[in-house]
Amino acid sequence: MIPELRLVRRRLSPERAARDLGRARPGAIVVFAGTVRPDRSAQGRVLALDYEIDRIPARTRLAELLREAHRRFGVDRAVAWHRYGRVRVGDVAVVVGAASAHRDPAFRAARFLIEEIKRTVPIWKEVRARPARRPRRPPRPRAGRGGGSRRARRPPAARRRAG
Amino acid sequence: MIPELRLVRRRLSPERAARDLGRARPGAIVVFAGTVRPDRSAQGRVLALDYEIDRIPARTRLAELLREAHRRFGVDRAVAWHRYGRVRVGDVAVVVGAASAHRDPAFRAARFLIEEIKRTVPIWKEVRARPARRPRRPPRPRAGRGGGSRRARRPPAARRRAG
Amino acid sequence: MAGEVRIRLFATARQLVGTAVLPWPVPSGGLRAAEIVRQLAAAYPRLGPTLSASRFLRNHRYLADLATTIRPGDEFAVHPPYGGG
Amino acid sequence: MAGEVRIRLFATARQLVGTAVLPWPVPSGGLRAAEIVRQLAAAYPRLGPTLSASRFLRNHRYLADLATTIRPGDEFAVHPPYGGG
Repeated sequence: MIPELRLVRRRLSPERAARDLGRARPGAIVVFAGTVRPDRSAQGRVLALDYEIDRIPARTRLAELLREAHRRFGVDRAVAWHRYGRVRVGDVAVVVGAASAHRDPAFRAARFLIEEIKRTVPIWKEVRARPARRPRRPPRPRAGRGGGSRRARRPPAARRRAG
Repeated sequence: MIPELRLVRRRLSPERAARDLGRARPGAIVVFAGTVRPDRSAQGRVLALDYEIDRIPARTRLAELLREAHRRFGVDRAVAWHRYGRVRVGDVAVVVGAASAHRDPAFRAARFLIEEIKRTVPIWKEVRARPARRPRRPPRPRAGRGGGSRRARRPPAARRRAG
Repeated sequence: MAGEVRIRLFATARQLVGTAVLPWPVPSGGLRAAEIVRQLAAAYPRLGPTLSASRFLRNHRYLADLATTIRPGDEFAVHPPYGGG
Repeated sequence: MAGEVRIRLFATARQLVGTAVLPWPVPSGGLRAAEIVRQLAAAYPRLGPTLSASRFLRNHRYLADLATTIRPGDEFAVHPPYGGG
């Protein structure tokens, strides 16, 4: 059994949450994982997000949310885990989940936890991006290569800006 | 990558679904698992559920639901897995899940899939239970043993009925 | 030339009849689904309520109504209300 | 005797000021939170909009309003709108 509440630098595993929530033979398990998307941002292609937390009130608030999930939805078990520090594209930043005899409370508790974490827990993210590329010379089309040439056709990086 | 649609006798792993849905770097992953609860039924304590399916229309309908989940919620990936045959208490009978750029479509698609599976896919369950026990002699209280004696205090099994 | 329809029974329907597959004689031109259901209910009176709540399939496809003709060699499935998950 | 409050700045507040911790002189009797926020906005004019949208904490507890007195040795945290998940 791992803690319901985690604020950690290391990797989070939604698989682990699913396994752990299943231990109580609950009937219904819902797990949500939020991962860092390979988006484009104003600063360029997102490589990672740096998560900052105010640790003491963040823990206090997460504990309140877990108690509230138990109280309001009557779930048997709930988890709320969030990483801080650098989280790279594709990696899991947040995991919430709930286990209950029936599916409706489990779905609702999981949804409640993620919405309230975003809204009320002192966690912030800052984008780490690779600056958008600018052309040094006009792009040279390559014959006979479709999708694969998309990256090649993109203008080369403005490396000076990237520092 | 494992198939979106599975109707199988063997064990299902919500962990595996979570890992698999995460491969596409989606942003949001929701996994639901339904397990067999250790309930009491009219026939006694539930030991297992025997799931019966009508395989061809079940596959057809599940495939329709997956297409519908993609179409309606715009998710990147969805899974709908169900076991058939005997599924023992504590084991997972059904797993659904969805991966999407944002959390709302993933939650809604997962919820849609499990509701529609229950309502529209030709799967039935039959309870396998241990008949309720009847006393042969009055229970003998044991001094000084709390929680641990709960099983011992239960009346002995009606073994003739259980076969 | 007369023939047989293969009736497949599931869940409570299977339990009440005592078998999962029931060969059912039909004339060479077949029978409407409604008539097969009527004959089934007559042969197995306890099956009535289950049949009223069931969906029916011909060769693995749901029937929109019971006017469809079921012909010799066809499979006719009786689906009581579902209970997966 | 005068003293210092430890102002902790997060996210955009930290970025705009350029540091996560800012020692802030206060009189021995302390200052109301509203006054500290006013002084901060005066010292860092670009911080104004962020301060307007922020929540404030004294010793890790949210302030219901800005009438609370912040005393020497206290920690005063500035929380811009959250963005976890």
